[in-house]
Amino acid sequence: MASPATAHKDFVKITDDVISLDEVAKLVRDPKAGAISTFSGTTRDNFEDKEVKTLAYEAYAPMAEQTMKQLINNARAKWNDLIHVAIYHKIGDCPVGETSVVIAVSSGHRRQGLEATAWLIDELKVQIPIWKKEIYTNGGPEGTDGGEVWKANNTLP
Amino acid sequence: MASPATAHKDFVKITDDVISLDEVAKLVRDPKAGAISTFSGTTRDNFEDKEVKTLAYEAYAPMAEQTMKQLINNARAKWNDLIHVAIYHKIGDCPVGETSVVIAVSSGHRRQGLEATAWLIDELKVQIPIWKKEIYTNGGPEGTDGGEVWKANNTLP
Amino acid sequence: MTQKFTVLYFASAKDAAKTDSDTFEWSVGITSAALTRQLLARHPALDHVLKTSMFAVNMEYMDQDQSWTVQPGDEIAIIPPVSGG
Amino acid sequence: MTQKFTVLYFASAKDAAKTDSDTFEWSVGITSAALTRQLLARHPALDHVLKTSMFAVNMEYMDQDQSWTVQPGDEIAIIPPVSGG
Repeated sequence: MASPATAHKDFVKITDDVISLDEVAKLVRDPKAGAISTFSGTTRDNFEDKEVKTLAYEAYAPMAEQTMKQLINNARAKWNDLIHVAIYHKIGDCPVGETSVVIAVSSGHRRQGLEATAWLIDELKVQIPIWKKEIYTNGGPEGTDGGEVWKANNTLP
Repeated sequence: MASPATAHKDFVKITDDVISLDEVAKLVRDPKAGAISTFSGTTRDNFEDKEVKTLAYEAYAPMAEQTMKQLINNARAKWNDLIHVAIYHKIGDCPVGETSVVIAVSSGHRRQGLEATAWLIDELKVQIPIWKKEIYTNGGPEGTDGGEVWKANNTLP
Repeated sequence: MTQKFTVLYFASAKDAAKTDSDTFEWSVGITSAALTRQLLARHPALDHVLKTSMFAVNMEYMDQDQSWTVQPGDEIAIIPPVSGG
Repeated sequence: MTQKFTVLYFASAKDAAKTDSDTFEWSVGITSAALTRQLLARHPALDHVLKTSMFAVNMEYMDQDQSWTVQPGDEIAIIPPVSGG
């Protein structure tokens, strides 16, 4: 006899703190899981040839967390093999190389977890009320401001 | 001007040690990366209703590492946005809940990294000379041996 | 007692309104169209932003093609195109 | 000097052969078919395993439909169906 089925848990968080992939992945560990899939978004140093100094994220935090939960519910309706799901998103400054978002999904077998992870990040980018401002260096003397702009995610990945 | 392009790095390892997801994911970090995708295989407590006590992995280690490198080369030929790729596989005992394999891929944008991660674990399971022995408990008195069997991956995910 | 509702501004809407929230006095039957007029009367700079934004009412996105009526105590948010991830 | 080649056994092949490797003396022109016969002569219990296994020579999988010739010093491995991951 295998041990009894685990209750499925969802973890969503908008946070000022640095996000640790290990910490988020640990939330979804389970003896019933054969697979843990994760996606981390990290700040790239460039956007269309402009050098990015840092990103700043802002969120409508309570709605963002509520919408993340709805997103997870929708994922569970599409993929019945998911066990636990965690979505963490940083707000505030997110310098080059740092992690802005982590999605972690445990599943009995790998296929559904991998698919759900890809789907969740796609949907997060169009549905969750979070905004990114890119702050550029202009390539001039150190400290010169290269401007900043609120981004909009296009719908293509 | 964005900083110069990074050399792409591959990391492959067959190891007796516990695998840390964070450690493997850190290997692929890069200022040019907007995405880090990972897959971890973990030991499930059951297989077709039999309770799994532990798994033991064995590898033809030098060939496994060489074949992993070839696999990464093939992935790079299919997806040109990949930056660094790491594949770590544990050998020896791998109790329930522990990680047997981690794949981590950094990419400029998310789509190719997610696809390559799913492809790499699929191919690893059919190509890499690593073998898993499942050791069962039989549900009887504690410590009773429920037998053991060398598994073969079927080709379906 | 005067009844009120709150409007929250985020990202480019906050930059245009130069504040992150406003309180409006509620009047019976105020519709989304009337709300838009009130917003523009207070913050003309929102004109451009509102064209590409969604409304959320009590943390639920509203259907952009349907009119709705503000209720007292509602928390209404201007949601410019999102860019999380 | 006698020339040799090595055969490695893994997983179920190791269980059947009750060892993880053997050394064979190389003779000119020995083919994969002749190697199989030598393996079975030494370890009859390998019969079942060999039916589902692949050969690797110097860490490269060999095409199962093509014959090949063992070279002195080759490291040959019996690769039962793999199950990593």
